[in-house]
Formats: sequence, C-alpha cells, structure tokens
Amino acid sequence: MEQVTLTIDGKEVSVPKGSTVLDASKAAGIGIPTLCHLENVHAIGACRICLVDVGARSLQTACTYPASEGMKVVTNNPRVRSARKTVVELMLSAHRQECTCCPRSLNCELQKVAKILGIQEHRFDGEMPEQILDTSSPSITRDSSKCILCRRCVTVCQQVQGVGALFPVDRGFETAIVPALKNDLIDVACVMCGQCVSVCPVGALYEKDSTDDVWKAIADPTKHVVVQTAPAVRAALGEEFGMPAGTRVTGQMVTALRQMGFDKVFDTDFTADLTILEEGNELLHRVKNGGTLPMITSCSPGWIKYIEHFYPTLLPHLSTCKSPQQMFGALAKTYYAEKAGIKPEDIFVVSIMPCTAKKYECQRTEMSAHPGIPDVDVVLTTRELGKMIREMGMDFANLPKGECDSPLGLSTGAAVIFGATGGVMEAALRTVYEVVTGETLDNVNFTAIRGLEGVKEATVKVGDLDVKVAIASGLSNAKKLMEKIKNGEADYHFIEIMCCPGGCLGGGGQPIPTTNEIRKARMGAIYEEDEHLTIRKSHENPAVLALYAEFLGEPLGHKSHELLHTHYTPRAKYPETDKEEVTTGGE
Amino acid sequence: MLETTQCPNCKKTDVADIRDCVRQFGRDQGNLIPILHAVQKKYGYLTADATEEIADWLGIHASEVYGTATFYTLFSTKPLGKYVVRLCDSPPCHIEGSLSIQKAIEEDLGVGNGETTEDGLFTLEVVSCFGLCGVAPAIMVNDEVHGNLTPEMIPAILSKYRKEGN
Amino acid sequence: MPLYRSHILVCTGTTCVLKGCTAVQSALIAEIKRRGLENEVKVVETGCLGISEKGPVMIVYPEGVTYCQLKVSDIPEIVEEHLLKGRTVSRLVYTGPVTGEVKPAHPGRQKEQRIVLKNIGIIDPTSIEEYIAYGGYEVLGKALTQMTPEQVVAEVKTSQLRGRGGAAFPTGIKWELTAQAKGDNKSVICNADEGEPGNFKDRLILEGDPHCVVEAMIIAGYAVGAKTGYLYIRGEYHQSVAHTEKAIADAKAMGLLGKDIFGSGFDYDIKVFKGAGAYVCGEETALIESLEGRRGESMVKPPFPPTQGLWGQPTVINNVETLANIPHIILNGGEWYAGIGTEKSKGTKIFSPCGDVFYPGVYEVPFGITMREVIYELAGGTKSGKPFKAVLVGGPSGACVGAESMDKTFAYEDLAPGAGALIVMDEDKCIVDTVNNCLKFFVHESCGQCIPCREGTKRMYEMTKSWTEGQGEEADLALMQALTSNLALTSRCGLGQVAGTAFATSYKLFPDEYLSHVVGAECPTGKCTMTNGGGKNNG
Amino acid sequence: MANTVNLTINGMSVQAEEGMTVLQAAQKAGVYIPTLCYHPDLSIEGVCRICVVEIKGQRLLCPSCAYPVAEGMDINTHSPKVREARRTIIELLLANHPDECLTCSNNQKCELQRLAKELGVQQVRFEGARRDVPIDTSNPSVIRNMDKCILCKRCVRVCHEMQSVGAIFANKRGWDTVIAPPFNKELSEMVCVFCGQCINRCPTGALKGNDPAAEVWEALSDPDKHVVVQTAPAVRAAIGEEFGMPAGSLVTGKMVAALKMMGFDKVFDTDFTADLTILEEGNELLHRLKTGGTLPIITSCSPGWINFIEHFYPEQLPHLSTCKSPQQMFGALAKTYYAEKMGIDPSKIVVVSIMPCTAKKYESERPEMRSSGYQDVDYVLTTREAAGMMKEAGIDLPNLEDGKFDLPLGMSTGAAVIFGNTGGVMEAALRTVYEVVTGKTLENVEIKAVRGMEGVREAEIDLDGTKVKAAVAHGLANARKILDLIKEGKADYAFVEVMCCPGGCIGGGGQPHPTSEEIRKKRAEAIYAEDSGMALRKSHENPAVLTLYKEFLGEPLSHKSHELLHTKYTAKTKKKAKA
Repeated sequence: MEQVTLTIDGKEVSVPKGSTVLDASKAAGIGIPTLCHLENVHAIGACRICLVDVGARSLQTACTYPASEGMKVVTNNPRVRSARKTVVELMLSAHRQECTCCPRSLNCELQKVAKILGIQEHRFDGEMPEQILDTSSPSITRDSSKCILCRRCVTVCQQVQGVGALFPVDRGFETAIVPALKNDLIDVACVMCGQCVSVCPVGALYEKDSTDDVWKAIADPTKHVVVQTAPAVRAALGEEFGMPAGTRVTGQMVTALRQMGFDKVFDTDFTADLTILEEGNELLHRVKNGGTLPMITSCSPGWIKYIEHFYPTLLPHLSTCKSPQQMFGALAKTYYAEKAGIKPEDIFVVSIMPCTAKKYECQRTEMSAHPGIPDVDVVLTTRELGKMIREMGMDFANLPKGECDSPLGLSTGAAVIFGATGGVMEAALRTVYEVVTGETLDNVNFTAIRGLEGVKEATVKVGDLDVKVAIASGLSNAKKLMEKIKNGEADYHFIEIMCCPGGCLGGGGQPIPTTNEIRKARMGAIYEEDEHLTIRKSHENPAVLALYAEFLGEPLGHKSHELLHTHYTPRAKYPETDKEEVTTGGE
Repeated sequence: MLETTQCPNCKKTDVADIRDCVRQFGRDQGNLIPILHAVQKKYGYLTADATEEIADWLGIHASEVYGTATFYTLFSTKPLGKYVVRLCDSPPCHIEGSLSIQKAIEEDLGVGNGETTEDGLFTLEVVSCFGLCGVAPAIMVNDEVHGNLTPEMIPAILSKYRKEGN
Repeated sequence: MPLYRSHILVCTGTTCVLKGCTAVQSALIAEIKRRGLENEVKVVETGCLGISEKGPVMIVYPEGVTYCQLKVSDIPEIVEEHLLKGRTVSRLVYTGPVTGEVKPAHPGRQKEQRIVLKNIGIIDPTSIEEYIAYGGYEVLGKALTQMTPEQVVAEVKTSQLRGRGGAAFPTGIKWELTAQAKGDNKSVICNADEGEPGNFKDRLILEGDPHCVVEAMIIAGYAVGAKTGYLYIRGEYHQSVAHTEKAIADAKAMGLLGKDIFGSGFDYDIKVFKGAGAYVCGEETALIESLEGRRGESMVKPPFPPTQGLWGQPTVINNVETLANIPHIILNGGEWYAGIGTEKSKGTKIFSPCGDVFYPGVYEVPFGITMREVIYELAGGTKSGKPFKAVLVGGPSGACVGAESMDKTFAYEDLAPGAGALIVMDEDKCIVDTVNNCLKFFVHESCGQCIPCREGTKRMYEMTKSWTEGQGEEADLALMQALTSNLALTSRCGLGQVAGTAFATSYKLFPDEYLSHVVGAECPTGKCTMTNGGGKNNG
Repeated sequence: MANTVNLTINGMSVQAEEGMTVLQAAQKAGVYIPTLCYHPDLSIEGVCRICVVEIKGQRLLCPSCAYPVAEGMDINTHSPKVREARRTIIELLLANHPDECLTCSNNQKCELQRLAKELGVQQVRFEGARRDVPIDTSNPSVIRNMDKCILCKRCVRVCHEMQSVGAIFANKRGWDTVIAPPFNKELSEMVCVFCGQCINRCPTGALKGNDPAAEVWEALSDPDKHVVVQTAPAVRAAIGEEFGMPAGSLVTGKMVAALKMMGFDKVFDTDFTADLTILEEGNELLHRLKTGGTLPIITSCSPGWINFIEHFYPEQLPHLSTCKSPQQMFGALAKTYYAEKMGIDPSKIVVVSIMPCTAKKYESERPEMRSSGYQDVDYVLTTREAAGMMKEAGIDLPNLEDGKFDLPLGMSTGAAVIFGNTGGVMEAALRTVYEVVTGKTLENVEIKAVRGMEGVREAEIDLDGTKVKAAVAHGLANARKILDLIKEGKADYAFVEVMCCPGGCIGGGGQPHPTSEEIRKKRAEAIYAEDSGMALRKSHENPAVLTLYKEFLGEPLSHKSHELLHTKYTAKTKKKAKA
C-alpha cells in the first residue's frame, strides 16, 4: 500500500495513504483526545476536541484531516490547547453536571477528556438547553441534558442497524437528537437494541435500570428468586471490573450471583440447548413438509422487533420458537415450579442479558405461561449486574469459581456459542447432522460460519442434503438478506440473524466500550468455553432429555407449543429509512 | 480587627494582662474550657492573642483552641454587647410563643439573631433550651432570667438594662 | 452563734426569682433591720418550695406559716403583724396543711412521693449545717465506715436503680463495671449538663439540695474506687454552679472531701466544671471530651466509659437525679427502694410537665403512675382548658404520644419517660410546626462530625420548614422516613439516632395533619403561615 | 502473639486477632468494606459512617474502622440495610457538594466520586442549602476550597498527628462546621509549612496546589525563552503511578523522554545539585567539627522543614546547614554558570522544577532565592502537575523509549538519587565524608543503618577511629522529637537529617494520590534500585561537579559558593495570626 510520511510533534511517521492525522498520531504514539469519533463508524469532526495545528490558518480536526506527504502536524501548542479547552468548557456549559449520580461516571469520555485537558474552570455560564428526559421505553432512557450532540447514536442507529429511530432536529443551540416527530422512543420503530447506548460517550443514553427491583425481590422472603445468565455475559462481565476483554468469568459470576442472594443460579444455556432441539426439528419439519423456507432464527428480540416493523410480510419465515430467555421463564414457572413445589407466583425470574431489547421482550403479553404473571420478571444487562456486584463490594476477579444449579443450569458447548454470530447456526447443524444422518459428527467445529463478517454464507452437507445457510449480524446486514428473500433471490434453508454486530457478545447491554477488538476477544472466550466443555451437542444435554421425558414429551409436542413457541405481530413502520443509503455494515 | 485584647474594665491591652488571666490555671488541656470561660468573662470575647497565649500555655495548637471555642455557644470570637439577650426557641418556649417574643425584641433593639446593637449595648442570640420551661417563654439577659413573657413585657425589661448600661 | 427565735425561709428558686422574690427578700431584710430584729429573726434563702406558681413564697418558722404571692408592699405588714405582734396575716396565707412537709400546691401534689426532692424547699441549700441537720452525710459515714465498696455496689444493684438521664442503663451494673475495671485514676462524673428542652429537674436539685448530689458523688467514688469527681454543670445554670461550688467548699472545710474521709483512708475530691453551651455534651463521651478540653464530639464506642473514659481511665457517669437517689438507697437499703414502683421500674421518677399545662413544674412520683395522672392531676390539665392533643415524652428526642396513650403507665416496660420532660400541646398547636422546631434544635446542637447527623438533620429541618411554609412535595414524606431510619441506624451518638423520633412517632399519630401541610399546603391549626397563598391546588 | 478470635463475615468463617477492628479483620479475610474518613496513615476518626456493617445482635450499624472484633461475632458487610445506609450517606454528602466534577482537580481520582459510583448512587434525593465558604488562594502551595470538603478531617489529623503543625482545625459545629485556620484566617497568615500532606490525603478536590501548568506551557511556546527543567530524585520513582503503573515503577528514562516531547530545551537533573550539596554540606560539617561550630548540623534540603524550624524552633536555626536546597542551587547555577557556559542571557532562561513537594513552590518564591539576580527557579510543578501536563500533551509515558538527561547539569551519581528517601542525604554525605576524612575507599557504600521507615533513627559511624553520631528523622512530629532533645541538651549527634514528609521526598505532598506506608516503601525500593544500578555512587566522584568547581566555583565553601549556594534563615513568629 502506498505510504505517506509526515511529522507529528517533530516525530516522523509513515502511514498508508488515506489515513487521517488521527490514525497517523496513533502510529506515532501521540495521544489526541476525541469525543465524537467512533472508529470505523463515525468520523464527522463535530466535537472539535481533536483539533490539531497542521500549519493552516485554522485548526483542523485530526479525525477527518487526511495525512499527506511532508505534512507537519503539531498536536500541542498554545493555539491547540486553548482551542480544545474552550471547546470542552463550552460543552460543559450545556451539560448538566451531576457526575456523581450519572450511570456513566468514571466511564465517561467527557469526564476523561476534561481531566486530560486539565479543565479547571467553567467560564461560560448561561442558559441550558431544555431537558428532554424520555423514560417511555422499557429498554432505553434518554436524557438530553447530558447529550453533547456527537451523533454517534444517530450514525449507529441508521447505518449499522438501519433503523433510523434517532435524528437531529432543530438547529443551532436548540439542536437535539430525538425520535421522529419528537415522539417518545416507545412510539417509534425503535428495536431497543441499545447500540446507541453502547456508543454514547456520556450519560445521555442508558439502559432502564432495574437493579432496585431485583434487590427488592431478593430481600423479600416470600419470593423464590432464580436467575439465568445468557452465554455472552460470561465472556464480557469481567470488563466491568477492569479485567481484559475476553476473560471468561463464568465461575466467578455464578459465585457472585449466589452471594448476592439468588436462591437458584441457572443458565440460559439450558434453554439454548432446548431451542436447538425445537428449532432443529422445526427446520426438519418445514423441509420435509414444504413449510416456509428459508426459516429464520428468532432468538434475538431486537431482530424480531425489526422484522415486525420493517418486513412484516416475511414473518412466516421466522421460527416460532421463543428465545432461550423466554423458554427459560416459561419452564421456570411451570416445570421447575412443579418440580420444586413452589407456587409460580412466588417464583421471581431474573435474566442477566447482554441485551437491552430483552427488557422489552419479557414484557410482551404473549410471554406468560400463567395469565397475568410474566415468565421473566426482570431483565438486567451485563452492565447492571456489574453495578450490583460493585454495590456488594466483591473482589470479583478473585471470587472462587462456582457452578450453576441443576436442573436448569446444565448445558452444552452448543449452547455457549449462541453468544457469537453464527453460533446458533453451528449448534443447530451439530444436532441436525446427527439427527438426520444418525451418524456421530466428529468435528463439531464449523469454522466456516464463524467470524465477525456481517453476512456469511455456507453450504453444509448433511447426509445427502446440501443445506444452504446464511448468517447476518447487525440489522443493516439482516436487511440485505431480507431484500434477497423479498426479491426471491434467497435459496437458503436456514438463516441465523442476530440484531447486534458480532451477535450477543456485541449486544447493547454489554460493558462499554465495545469495539471490534473487544468483540473479537469476547468471541475468542466464547469458543474457548465451548472447547472446554465435554458435551458439545444440544441433543446430548441430559437435563434437556430428562425435561422431555418428564414433562414436555417430545420436540414440537403439544406442551412445547404451549410453552416454548410463540407468534409474531406485524407492526407499522414509522420513520422512513428505506431511502437511506446503507454504506457500511461496520464490521 | 480582632488583633488586640482590651480589658473592658481597665482598658489594658498588653499581653501580660491576658497572660495573668490564663496562667492562673494549670497547664493540662483539661483547663481549656475553664480558661475560655475566664477569658470570655474578662474580655467579653476570645481574641487572637488570647488564643495564642492559651495555646502556648497548654501546649496545644492555636487552631485547636479556636476550633474548640467556636464549638461552644457561650464563647464568642467577636465582641458582644454589654447585655447578651438569649432567647430560648426550643419546643416548650416555642409552643408558648417564643417567636412573638423574638419579634418584640428584634423590633425594640433593631437587630436580628446574632447581631449587636450599634451602641454596643445588646446582642441578641436565639439559643437552645436553658431549663426555664416551667416559665416559658423565657429569656436570659446575661445571668438574669425573665420568664412567663408576653411581647408587651419586652420594652420594659430592655429599657431597664438600657438605663443601667448607660 | 446567735439563737434566733424565728427563721424565715424565702424561696429563691428560679421560678420565684422570676416572680420577684429578690425584691421581696431585700425588702424583708431591710424591714427586719429597721425594726431591729436582725438578731432575733433569720432570713434564709431556700430552693424551690414546690409552689412556685404561687411565688414569691416564704415560710415563717417555728409556726410554719406559708405566705404566698407576696409583693414588696406586703412586707411591712408581715413584719409588723407576724414577727412583732405574733399575728398571722391571713389574707396572704397559703391555705394548705402546714406540717413541715412540703405544701401541696394543688390537690394533685398529694400524688407525689418525694425521695430525691425530699429536702427541696425545706432546707437552705447554701447551708451544710441544715443539710446535716436533716440527716445529711450520715449515710456517707455509714458507707465509708461500715460498708465495703463491694457492698455499696451490691446495694445499688439490689435497688435496681436505672439511669434517669433518659438511657435507663442499670446504675449498679455501671458501677460494678467501673469498680472492676483496672485503672489508678478513676473518676466519677455527675452529668448535670441538662439540655434536653422540657427538662429542668436537675437544675432544681442542684439549686435546692446540692449536698445531696455531693454526698452521692462521694459514695459513688468510694464504691468504684475513684479519686476525683467532676460535676459537669451546663454553663447557663449560674445558680446551680454557685450552690454546688459552695456546697463543695463547705464539705471540704468539714473534712467530708479531701484526704482520709471519715478516717476511712479514702481520698476524694470534687471539681465543678462549667459547660459552655453544647447540648451534645450531655452525651457521656462528648462530655468527657469537653472535660478534657476538646470539642464536645462523641467518641467512638466501644470502649465505653466504665472501662475507658476520662483521661482513658475507668469512669462512671451518672445523671443528677440518679445520684440523688443514692443516699436514700444506702440509708434505707436497696430492698426498700426496689419495693417502690413497678416490676421492672423501681423507685420514683421526676417529671417536668411544661408547655400547655396549668401547673408546669417538677413532680416526683413513683413509677407506674399513668400519664393521665401526671398531666391532669399533677399538672392540672391544659392551661387553656382546650382538649389535649399530644405530648413529647422526654423532650424533642422522645416520642410524640397522643391522647390514646393517656392511660399508659410511666415505666420502662410501658411508656419510657426519658429524662422526664413532658412537653404538652393542646389542640391549637400544630404538630408539624413543633416537629420543625425540634429539628431546628437538633441542627443547632449537632456536633457535626458524623455525616448522617450533620447533613441529615439539616435536610430534615429544611423539609419540615418547607412544609410549614406550604412548599412541601409529596415525595418528601417518604424521604423523611428514609432519613429518620438512616440517622437512627448510622449516627455516631444518640443525638443523631433520635433526631427523627419526634417526626416518626408524630407522623404515625397525625398523618392527616402532615398530608394537609405537605400535599394540601394548609395548616389545620392555622399556626403555619403558608407562603404560597395557601392551598397548592389553587396555585 | 494476640489471641485468635473467630468470627463470621458474610457467612464465611474468619479468624482475626484480638484487638483488631472489624475493618482490619475483613481486610485480612479479603472482604472489601468501603471507607472514606479512614486513612491507613492516620488515627481512627469514625465519622463518615460509610464503613458501617451489620453485626448480629446490635441494634445499630457499627463503624467497622473503629469496632473491635469479638469472639463469635457475625458480621454482614453488605446487607441491604448496610447498602441502603451507605448510599443515603453519600447522597447526603452530595447534596452539600458542588456539581463540578468536570472542572475539579480531583476528577476521576476523587474518592467521593468513586464511592458514589460503587454504591450505585443514581440520584440525590435531598436538596437544600450548600456550604458557601470563600476559597483560600493565599499561597502557592495549598489552595483550599471548603465547599468541596466532606469533613473527614484527614487533613486535620495529618497536620496535627504526623506533622505536629496544627495549622487547621474543625471550627464551629454541626452543619456550620468548617475546617480552617483560627479566626478564618488564610493559610498564608498561619504557621502552615506548606508540606501538602493534607492535599495528599484529601479524598476530594477540596485541597490542591496552585498549578502553574499554563505559565509553563506559555514559556515553552515562547521562542525567546530557553526553558530548562530539573527533576527531583523522588519524581522518577512515582510519576508512573499517575499513568496507572504500579507503585515502585522506576521511569527515569521515560520521564526524560516525555519532558523532551513537551518541548523543554534542556532536561536536567536536580541530582546534579544534590551531589553538589553533599560536597558543600559535607565540607560544612567537617569545618564545624574542626572549628567547634554549632553541632549537630542539620540538613536544609526540605523547605517544609525549614518553614517548620523557622516558626517553631527559631532559636535552633544556627544548627541548620547554610546550604540551599538542591533545587535552589540548581536555579542559581542555571542562571549563572550554565548561562555563561552557553552564552545565553540569564533573563531569557526559564527554570522549571518538577518536585514531589508543594513547599518547593513557596521556597522558590522566597526573596533570598534570587542570587542569580533573577528568581532562580521560575516555576515549580509537582509530580502530579507534571503528569497532568504530559497527559494534556497526549504523551503515553509507560510506552515511551527511554531518554537521557542533558549535560552538564544532568550528570549525577547514585548518592544523589537516594536524596529522595529518608536517610538518603545522610547516607550520601557519609559516603563522601568517609572518603574525605579517611582517605580510604569506602567498599560497601550501602549504609543500611540509616535506611528504613522508622520515624527517628540513630547511627554511629566509624570514620577510621573517629566515631560520629548521626540521626535521621522524617515527618515533622518526629523532627520535633529531635529538636526537643537538642533543646534539652540531650542530643550528642554531629549530623542530623530531617525531611518534612513521611518517608522523605518520596512521600512528599506533591506526589501521586493515594499514599500509604506500603506505597512509600515501594517508591523507596525503586530509589535504592536506581542507586545500586549506577556506576558512580559517590557525590565527590561526579565528574560534572568536579568540572563545575574547576571552571567556576573554585572549591567547596568558596566565596562564590557562599554567594550562590548558601543562604540564611529567618526566625518567624509562631503567631503569624497577628502579622
């Protein structure tokens, strides 16, 4: 690749042509503070924090300014320092300072930048923009008084997710980032994925906090409180405690949950295995009986909401299986309640999810086995669990490793990989192969469908059947596949779609920040966990088999349909996003 | 400024005078409160040089002497009026109308809580209960107590002191 | 020493002083002199005679005639008629049985059983001779010469006497812990920092019978093996200081204090220490800090004073009233004392009803008396005659109790009396306003070292203040409850722990009155001035 | 050995020793309890109530920092009750604390900020009056903003207990309580020695130094100025902590590289003048020994210590060595010797110091410190402030390649490095004095007798038959002990080293937060490691110093030395309140 050579603060550095000054400074080991910049996604030079002196009349933003041959960049002179300071001070003049009770305190990019730049005064005092506090959504809270208008959320919502629920309105000092028609979030086609929360540099967007409800339930002696944890949580939770991304903390997490006072610590992986049995059989059933194909996975609630809004005509393609979280909830309040002799209304089910959309999912009216009692009572994100563990003052990294309770805590490696894009597909193939062929699958690793690519395709030989599969993560990638189906160009049997880039491991409820590097590391941890398990195929999970024997009967049986399957609702599409040119998938 | 101490009686301002006042007590810290009482009584308030004299005598820091003095309401670090009118506004007196007494005093003296009249005669302090609940509402003027008060009684009481003081 | 044919006891209790007894007394002395009777008639100042509401009061002995509601202009007539001519001035005579016992002020006084207050109003508090004449210091001799310290402690334990300052810790156990603790410089502290609004019993005891307390402190010192006693009197109690200082000087002069008391080999001294205006110094560890010359901030507990108190040495700290019981217990035996009162609350308790009562004052009654008896019979019911509304039992730090508890008995197992204050409110008084005033008191008196009390009392006060101004918000009530329980759980000393009690208890009794202030911005009694024009819904 | 006590903490069986507090027992068992007013260096205050725990059978929550363990105690450190109580307390503090995190000097290091996060505070339910006290900016060393004070009294405790200075105390009471000098004077009017130990222990941004970063940046970008920087020995053993490196990381080369990136024209080393100090002070000692001068001679490197003796023991000033501190020797030489050598107009030279110390800021402004005809040292940055400037410049210190000090004022020996530790000046001096007096080579240069963290240490050194008694003290409360001995005529020392701050300069008031004995020990180890890694370890072998004498000064204690390198002291009244 063609290189350009330039000097930054007197230091010579060579970078590929097309790099920005920011890229070059990174290569030179010189830090330039940024705020609105979001690597690979968003470089618009809006916040002006990364201003540098390139010898031009005005200062330039390093995140947008191209590096050129022989260029002399100064990142630190009086002009630059004073400009950056003024910019931050101006930001502060419109930022409601209540750091100490902000959910992002000590993980806030503005706080960090203010510290680095040594901001010690607040020279600009005046009118503050009107605060919009939108708590309408069960998943995401918006607080405009903290917003610095970096527009990362706008970009991620439009370009990465293709949803376009948020957009700037009005102009100048009145500019605000709001849903269409200044509606509340609940009233627009927001899929609640939380990717906006994940990229927000400050505390303007954050998940609806449900930790108090959980503390209350734990303290209530009449409640039997059980918890399930999604596979992606264990690959990321450690980051909340300063551990490097990709650290597996399953055992510590279980111990922490137990010490917090949960009566039973179960695992969503159990119902992930169950999903494979139901969904695999559903696929085989559709293939055999000429049902709607391709069949599409239905684990990801953000994805479900997306298809309901944007492609309601394609709903028959969706598997009717509930997500593992909801299967768990339904079984906890039926099968487990019976088995343990506890009244369903006394059982309180808490889910720990990498996901904000799950908070919405558990409130859907169809998700209750007993009328009026939700199957899952409260959903917490990985971050909220981190918060609760902090409140307990635990030395998380050094906790002894615990194990999940049975029966709903038993799982296989096939379930663990649900956390990564392609994982559901891989798990399904492991089972489908053996069910169809009756042979043992020797190499369970379908590496062809692993990785962070936005859309993946593969053809897998199952007996004499060539199974054509496709996998997408990130909704703008899902959209590509939907368009294909719509246009009759999709000859796939089975499609896996995950709402968030990289799958659940990159979910909107995961620790902040989430970058590609970090996604890769978390993915590594998930496959490592799979490798470490002795049972790696869902249909070999003895607890699942016992469940069928004792309670459900058989996959797709009557009871299964009642408890484990669901239906979908076509929804109106509010904001028009079709016209938006989708330029990047992000991954 | 609070820099020099003047004895209100003999008008002496030299340090030796304060020293005598302080050094009649022992040198352990347990004497701090009694010394502060003595200084307060003699000079009417605690001055900077008295603070240092006490600190030296007791072998503690001036900051501690000052910090301790300011903890107690009977010690003052600024000059007070010749008559300190202490009005109780704790519940028994409050229930029996201490606020109306306060208002009457404030009107008569033309000063508010914590203030001293221009002629230096009166300082008004709203304080906590001093155990005259049986005759609430009550005030203390220096060491003298007046109870079962009504606002109408205030001018007469104050004018008596005004006469005495001038 | 001249022999007087008549003694005139003039009450100079604080209340009588307020009523003008000083002028009466000077007039009396002048008149006696004018008539040349100064070698025949002696004028004696005495503590409260118990009928202060009729003050100024004097009693002429040996006849035992009590004159009341005296004016200066009455004096020549009394001297002329009574002292010279031997004729009683009947229009001034207080009508009641004159027996040498304390005259009942009103029928309710008969309910009293005076042990602690036995000498009050009977003797000249500035005369050690009179105290001795009334049997004083006899018990001290008995204790020091006939009893071992262990026996003294045992007697106090038998009596089941509990601390009268409010916390009600068993005195005998406190003494025993102190006696058993190791230390070569133990102390006895009499806590006379009476600062809880509504309480004025300790002042009465110190003004009227200081020797009783001095004697008790010597006995306590003997029992626990102390060398020094400290009488920590609040700085505002000038007369208490004067009387106790005189009492100590007199006792010293008679060898009752100092080296080898009663030849027992026991050395003991008492020092009077004047407080300087800090309610929190009534907390025993804060009091110790103050004695040691520091800010009156409570100490970390444990250790407790009986093992580590003043100067790091074992220290026993007792309230004035508690100590004043001691000579009587030693004299009559613990069994005798334990025979008075109820099953778990032994002896008598002094109450000081005040606020909206007809006869505010100090009354000593056995435990087990009902609140109704104290408020209606002893204190004469409400001053205005209007219905009773509520009472703060013990003062601002105590519980707010309503008419529903009228027939409860004062006893630790039923209605705990605190230090004995009863701040009574009639129906015209506003509960919110009163609680706001209680909180103002705590803000002013918080020492400020621990966060919950320093910041919490302030926020609580600000909230109730806003309620009295019609500026409350409904969420405030839950917030107040949260603060109340936080302060109770986490404050470093009793002050913060009880600061929310008046609110918590009164809110249970009068929720509507609170709601009306907080939500409706209206004060049912009309006492609070709503600054937003009254009635939130209107604005 | 204390008796063992069996307890249960959070359901876990734990053993502790009798006399331990619940907090200590929990820490020993690896159970975390949040604290605020507690500080490992200081006495127990027990006022913040953050460390409260639930103990079975106790009606109230108990402060674990002050509560002794007892057999069979059943403790819950994080029960719902406890967590709620802690959160409420933090809310109460926040309700009376300015919402200024983003412009606060302690942003992201603030213990209140961290606790609010940790305890899950999401709102402040209380509002009302807030403290409003004027900010005290009367002096360059300690700026006091009492609106941010949470009244933990750590500053009061360190000032009274560790430093025995007592400049501040809690005044008034209740909600009106404020930590201040008497009569609400400003610190400059008080006997404050400007050691900055209070800043080091402040959990919030209530106390900070006056940061001259803006002025230094301006000088750096002024093409007319020749800006040189000197770094004190203790800085290199601590500045890494500001960048997240563990305590005890030695980053000399990286620090030099960072300073060069910042644009300093020359990066020099205070160690150079530390070596010079040894030659001057060593000779002064020998001179006093020979001529019967005032003994013991006491070191004069530490400006907080100088302030202390001037205020509290003015009659003992003749004991002080007349040597300026290395920082000031450096400044004087930079604007004379170095200016001459380089042919630069001294008025164009800007001398910046990076010091572990806040008192150095005051020292540089003393009127007698202008022997070059200009203010010898223009700006003093603390370790913290220097790190702040590096961060502002985007410098990633931990990943820099090592740089090298410039010559000649950057040349130094191991003897100079150890100036950063308590006992270091003494050890360095003895290394030189031994060889000068005996004419022999000192084989083992490590004089362990004067090392360590004990408050007062004594040693007897055999100088080839002549026995010399020496003493070392650090922390002013310990210095006081030695001065009292001298006062009483009970000190038969020839030489005394006193450092104002605990641990010496490595524990200085300008060093990174937090500080504790453990951290100070690690920094001290780093300093000794630097010394033992150096080829030259005796000051009189420093070739640059020898050249300096040859070219410029002549000899130790020469006329020129006296003019530039020595100073005089002023007796100050203890009663500055009157001034």
